[in-house]
Amino acid sequence: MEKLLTLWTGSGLFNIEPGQLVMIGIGLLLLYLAIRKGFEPLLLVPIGFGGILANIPEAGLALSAAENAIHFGKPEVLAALAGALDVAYDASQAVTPEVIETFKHAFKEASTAEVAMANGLAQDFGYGNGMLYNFYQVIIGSTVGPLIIFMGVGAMTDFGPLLANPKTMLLGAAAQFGIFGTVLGAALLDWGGILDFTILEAAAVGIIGGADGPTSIYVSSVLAPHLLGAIAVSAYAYMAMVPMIQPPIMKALTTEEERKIKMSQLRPVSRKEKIIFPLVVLIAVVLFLPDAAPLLGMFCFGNLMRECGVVERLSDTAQNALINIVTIFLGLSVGSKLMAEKFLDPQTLGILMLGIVAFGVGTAAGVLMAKLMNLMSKEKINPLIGSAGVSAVPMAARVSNKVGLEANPQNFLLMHAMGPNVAGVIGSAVAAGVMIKLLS
Amino acid sequence: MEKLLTLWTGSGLFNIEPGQLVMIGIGLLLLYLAIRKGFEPLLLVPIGFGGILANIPEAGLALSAAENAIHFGKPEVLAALAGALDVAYDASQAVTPEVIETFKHAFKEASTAEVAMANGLAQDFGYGNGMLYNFYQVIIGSTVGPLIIFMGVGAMTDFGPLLANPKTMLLGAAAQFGIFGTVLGAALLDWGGILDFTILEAAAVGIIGGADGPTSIYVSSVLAPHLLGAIAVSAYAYMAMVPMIQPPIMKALTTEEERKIKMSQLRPVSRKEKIIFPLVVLIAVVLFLPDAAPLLGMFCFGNLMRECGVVERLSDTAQNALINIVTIFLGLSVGSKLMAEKFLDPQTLGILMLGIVAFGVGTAAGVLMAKLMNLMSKEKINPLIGSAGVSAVPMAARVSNKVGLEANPQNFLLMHAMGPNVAGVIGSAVAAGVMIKLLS
Amino acid sequence: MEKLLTLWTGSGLFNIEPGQLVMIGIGLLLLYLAIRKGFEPLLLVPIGFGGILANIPEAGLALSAAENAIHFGKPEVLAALAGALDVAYDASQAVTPEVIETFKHAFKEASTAEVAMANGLAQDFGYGNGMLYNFYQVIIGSTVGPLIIFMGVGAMTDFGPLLANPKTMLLGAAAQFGIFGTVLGAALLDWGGILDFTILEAAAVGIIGGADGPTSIYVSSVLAPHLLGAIAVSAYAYMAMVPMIQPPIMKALTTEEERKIKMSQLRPVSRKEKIIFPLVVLIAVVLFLPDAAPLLGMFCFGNLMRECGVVERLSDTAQNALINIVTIFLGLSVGSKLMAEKFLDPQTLGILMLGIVAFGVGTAAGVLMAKLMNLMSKEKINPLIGSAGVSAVPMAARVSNKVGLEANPQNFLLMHAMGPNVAGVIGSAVAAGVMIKLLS
Amino acid sequence: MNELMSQAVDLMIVGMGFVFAFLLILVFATGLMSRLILRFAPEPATPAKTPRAKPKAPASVDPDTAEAIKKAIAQYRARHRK
Amino acid sequence: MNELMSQAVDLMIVGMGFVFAFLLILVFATGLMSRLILRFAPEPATPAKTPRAKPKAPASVDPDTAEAIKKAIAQYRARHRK
Amino acid sequence: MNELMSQAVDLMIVGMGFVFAFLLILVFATGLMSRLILRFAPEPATPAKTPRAKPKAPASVDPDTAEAIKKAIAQYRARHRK
Ligand code: NA
Ligand code: NA
Ligand code: NA
Repeated sequence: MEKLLTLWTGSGLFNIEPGQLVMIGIGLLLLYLAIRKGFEPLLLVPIGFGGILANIPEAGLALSAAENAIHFGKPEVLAALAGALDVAYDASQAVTPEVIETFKHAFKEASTAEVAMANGLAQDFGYGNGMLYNFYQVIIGSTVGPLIIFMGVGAMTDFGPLLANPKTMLLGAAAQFGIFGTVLGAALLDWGGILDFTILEAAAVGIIGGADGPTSIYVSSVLAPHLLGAIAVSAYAYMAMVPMIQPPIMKALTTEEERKIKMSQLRPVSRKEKIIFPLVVLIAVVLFLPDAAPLLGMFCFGNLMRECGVVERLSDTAQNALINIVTIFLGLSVGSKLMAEKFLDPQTLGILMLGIVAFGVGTAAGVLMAKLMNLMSKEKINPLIGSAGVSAVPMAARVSNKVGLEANPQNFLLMHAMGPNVAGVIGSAVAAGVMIKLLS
Repeated sequence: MEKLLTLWTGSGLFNIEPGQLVMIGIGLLLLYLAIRKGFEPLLLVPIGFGGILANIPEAGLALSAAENAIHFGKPEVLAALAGALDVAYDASQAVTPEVIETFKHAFKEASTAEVAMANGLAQDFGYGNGMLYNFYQVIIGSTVGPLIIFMGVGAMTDFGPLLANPKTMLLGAAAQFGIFGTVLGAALLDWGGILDFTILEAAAVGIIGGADGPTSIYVSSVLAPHLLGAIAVSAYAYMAMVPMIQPPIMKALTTEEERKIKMSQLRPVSRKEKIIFPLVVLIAVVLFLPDAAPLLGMFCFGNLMRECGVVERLSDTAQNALINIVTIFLGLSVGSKLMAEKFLDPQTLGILMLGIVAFGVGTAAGVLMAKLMNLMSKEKINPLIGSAGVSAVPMAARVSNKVGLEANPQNFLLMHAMGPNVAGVIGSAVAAGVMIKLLS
Repeated sequence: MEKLLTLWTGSGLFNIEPGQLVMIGIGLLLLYLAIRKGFEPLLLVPIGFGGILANIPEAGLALSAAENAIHFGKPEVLAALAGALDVAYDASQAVTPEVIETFKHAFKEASTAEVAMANGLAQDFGYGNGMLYNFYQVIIGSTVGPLIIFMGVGAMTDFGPLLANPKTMLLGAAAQFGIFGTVLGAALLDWGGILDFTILEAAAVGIIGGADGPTSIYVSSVLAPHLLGAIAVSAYAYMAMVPMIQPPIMKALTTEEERKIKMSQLRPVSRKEKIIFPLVVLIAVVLFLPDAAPLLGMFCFGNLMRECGVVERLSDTAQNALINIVTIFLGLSVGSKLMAEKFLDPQTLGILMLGIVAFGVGTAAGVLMAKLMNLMSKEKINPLIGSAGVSAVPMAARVSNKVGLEANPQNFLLMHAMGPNVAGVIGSAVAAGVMIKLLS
Repeated sequence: MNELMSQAVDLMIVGMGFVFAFLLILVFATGLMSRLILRFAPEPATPAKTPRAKPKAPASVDPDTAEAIKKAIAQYRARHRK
Repeated sequence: MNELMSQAVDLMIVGMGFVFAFLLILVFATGLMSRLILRFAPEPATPAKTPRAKPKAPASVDPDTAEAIKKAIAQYRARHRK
Repeated sequence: MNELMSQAVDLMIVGMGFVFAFLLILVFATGLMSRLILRFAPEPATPAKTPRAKPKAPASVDPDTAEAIKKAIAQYRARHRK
């Protein structure tokens, strides 16, 4: 009977908190959006599922061994942890919620060495790191996951359209206004007393405007890991909603005439140009922004493997087995950051609001930049391809094409929009490097 | 000449112990069974080979750096380790076998922090972790290996037959009697003074009755890691022998009439049901047994990836590249637990004996449950599908089909047996969760 | 403005050192050789690219967290590290280049525990391990990378030709003279006062003569990690140059008559022989050279998976997804050892010189051994297949075939040369085991 | 009966009870789910066993074609995977 | 305007400036590279979009053949990957 | 001759000796194995080079078929790997 009691008091039904229920609902909603609505399913299926797993009561899948030990709060365990975490507690004291809170706080503030010691002690008492906690540490904590995804994206990217018309890179630069504009937006919310943000948090939120999943995860893992869940969900959700977000903005900022502009066919690009281009980007990184080296280095490496033609088996693996494996665990790891106590916070609402602003601002900036370039250049470009500069490859380029076809059924903008589209990836990575350089 | 002597005194021929010879023989036997007899080759080839590697004299492939340092027993190294492991020893003392034994024992009992310190010191003296030791720590010690396999199994599992006839799940429940009956059997052996088991060891041995490889490895790595080798070998070997173990029991417990029962064709199952089912299982885990969350969570995640239809590239990777990679290292890691001094123990013989009992009891329980259900329900089920409840997917279902065809050449039970077969996987994982909850 | 200054003083252009420029040039050269000249592209593309990444100024991609912290040299950080690394320094002292040098030196000499503590402290101050440093630790520092590659090579190796004519194994033995001859060469350079080598360094350099990439990386990571970059580059570059290095030596040491010797067709080899052969090799390792167990164990395991016919999905993964993934990170990790301050050293020049000597000596020894065997045996072998004993699979065997065809257009030596070719792999691994046994 | 025995008996009772309870709940939950789906979101049904993961060998490919294709695949793979 | 605001404004100015500068340099460097290649190492050009990574479905395979091949591939995979 | 020289000479003698000894033993062990298998467990022989791992391109597939198949494979992969 005592054992039955153990099972019952350890069950989810007995322990579940309202926040966890809400988060499980949010996880199911993400799965619904991914599966039925096709919202970036490759990431949102693992993220949504991971989010549910992270909120299973008592399972502690997203917690470290020490956090699990603190949660269960046995006096002798806490007494052992007290030494490692420099908390005043001995085993004869009652374990009140305040004591638990003190330990949790001390663990959050602990140094690397203290964390290691506390986790070791907790393991000696039979507690283990949660599965999702381990995934997060290995894949995101080490920053290796987003970088491998970026390598795979590089191996899938064709820079041909960009090389045929390099000046469209400026559209990819302009769209990064979405990033910095959002930082400003977060600062405004803070100024207005509506939400609190530090500059690190504001910058991490801003990266949503980069419209690039791995970059968002990388930057937020460096600048504000506690917001990673909300930022990644926001980034992927809005990327999926690009076909809804962008067209009204694009139409509002352009005339029917402009939307009908027909662009001349792109010149063919030689294999040599494609091979050397990633090296040119790399050299630019070497000379001007070493802090973008991990992201852009891996991206260029992936692209070089793709184009050089002599390592097809590596390129194939980078585009398939490797990126798929990492995607599974990256998604689950992001899900681990959807724990109720971290996610259900006014900041999350702010992040979701700012995210859509970010996409809108980036879209507008891209379109306006294209119009500005038309003022200064003879060879006109269709301003609709400016919106593709936000990245969200290849969705944003497809949106440009679709809106273009509405204005002129003979006008295929897809290839022209691919240039700013991939330039937007580079631009976001550069912006990420600048923010990491200046803030961390 | 001195160098020749070093080579000779360091050679296997000079150092090999009888136990190691026996274990190499057992490794070769496992390879023979796997390659010639087709005994679960995907696991038993790596396990057998790993077992040979683990028993190479002086190579220490399955030992940690500190254990290797202790094995070679240089006084100055032992003196350094003495501090970390809290052993009374200084470099001037003679290195007797007892001293070595004391160090080995101290290392086994050491805390996480002491182990880390001792391994660090040993590395400073030039000793390294053995290859298999590293594999074990990363793949099994972290529990990640069995979980990834389980995800892959989930991605390969079709719940269609189960959904068409959900009440066959009860057969999968009944067959878990094999697990708990074996725990009782181990307790009986202990009571009779024949072998010694703790309750943790008895439970770990019982899991063999789950007839599921990754579950067995997961549970024994948590409850009794020192028995993992024997348990995994026993589990996989008997799974391969299901076509020999089950039929006599099935025939003994059923009449010719019963074996001829023809079951109506299964109703078609919609895609939506298949997509939602893993989520239903997950919610049940959330509510009732959080301790089964890692195993069943990954299983359901794999199945959701398979069925949702929008992440086929992830599902494909989970079923192929990823599960294959993990299988290779999981097998070698299990092999690392086939070291002579750990495996050649009366307990191992007991585990092998109890293992076959486990399969027999599970089979019988499944068949009897089917007969019981026939007493209470109008729609008869063929009791031969009850035996498939032990899991051993898909072997046990095929056995049901084959024995059924012997009784009635027109009676195809395969699809009907797949229901209890996959239910058995869920049932074992639930049993695993209960045991971990109550004992660890 | 202050922020612009931060960007400028942190840029590569501001910080680049001549050595880094040279190394980036060398990285580009390696890429050129790999892509345009086809020099072992699977390894040299990642190595070359990794070499460029490692030399990006200020990015510290190949440095640990503590090394990065030391590089930036903030007084309060150095003061914290001073305790962990046992350096006399307090935060009020000026940070002179000598102080930085002292810290660097102390870190290099630090024990495992001190390194862990220093890295932990650096992380608390916001510094992180460089991406390439992490790759190196996981893939090469743990020795797992070369071993997985070796497993994959085993899974791709067909021992048929060797089994049909086992005595050609002696050619693979003779060619290892290239290894030990190079060790002697390094000792001579040291004796002559031209370069300094320790015996560990000399042995690591010698392994280039094994003409086998993973073996070279494995041995140098064990014996002399600081030379790994130069050794690996040298090994792969000369392997690619085998068609240029070998023919003149082969022709100089053989008469026209000898080169025309026609060898009888190889007997068919049964599947059983192929299955049992890797186990025979394994047993020989067990009995005679446990120190070769990691390398040859994984090699034989790969080959057994290939030949046993019951684990094709594992064999397929070992030959494709797994080896490709590891190759990518192994290459980048080797590249991390191409940092200017480590690579631009007279020793590197010596290593490049000795490398070509190694290949020449190995080639000559193989050819001469074949001639010696012809003196003692009735059944003549074409001495041109002796050169294939250096390994460099399958390039060296193709060279034997090509030179043979020049002498006699009807004489196809390819299959005959495959025997010594794969024997050379075993021979090098044995030599590696001997050197590790005697020296480490 | 020593302590281990009583622990094992306890474990069996609680364990089997729980396994049955859990799967019984699942039987009902699954049945409910299926009924809800059939009522509120019916769809054209598929056969109980979707052959997606391990497709069976079809009978309709004649051996010659199969052989030719197999070789072509080998050729393709040899060329593309090195 | 509080400190966060001024930091954000600073970040925007410096950040956007740098992003534009970096991509402008890249525009020129790319153009220069292309011209150098076209002058010193011209080659027979390929179309702007190489379809290597994601080959499109060609129209020329009739559905029956495609079906037969698909089955054969499934057969092959079933046999070889098991 | 300094110490390093004598160490290197030592290493060469012991090393080459051991490599030869090891491979000689292997020559005999392999020969013995082959004879034992041929005597006690003979089997229908296969050619010395099994083409399993890297199958050669066969001559018997005409280019048109090969092309059609290649496209079909591409189609298949595009559909199934996304
Ligand atoms: Na972007
Ligand atoms: Na089971
Ligand atoms: Na060699």
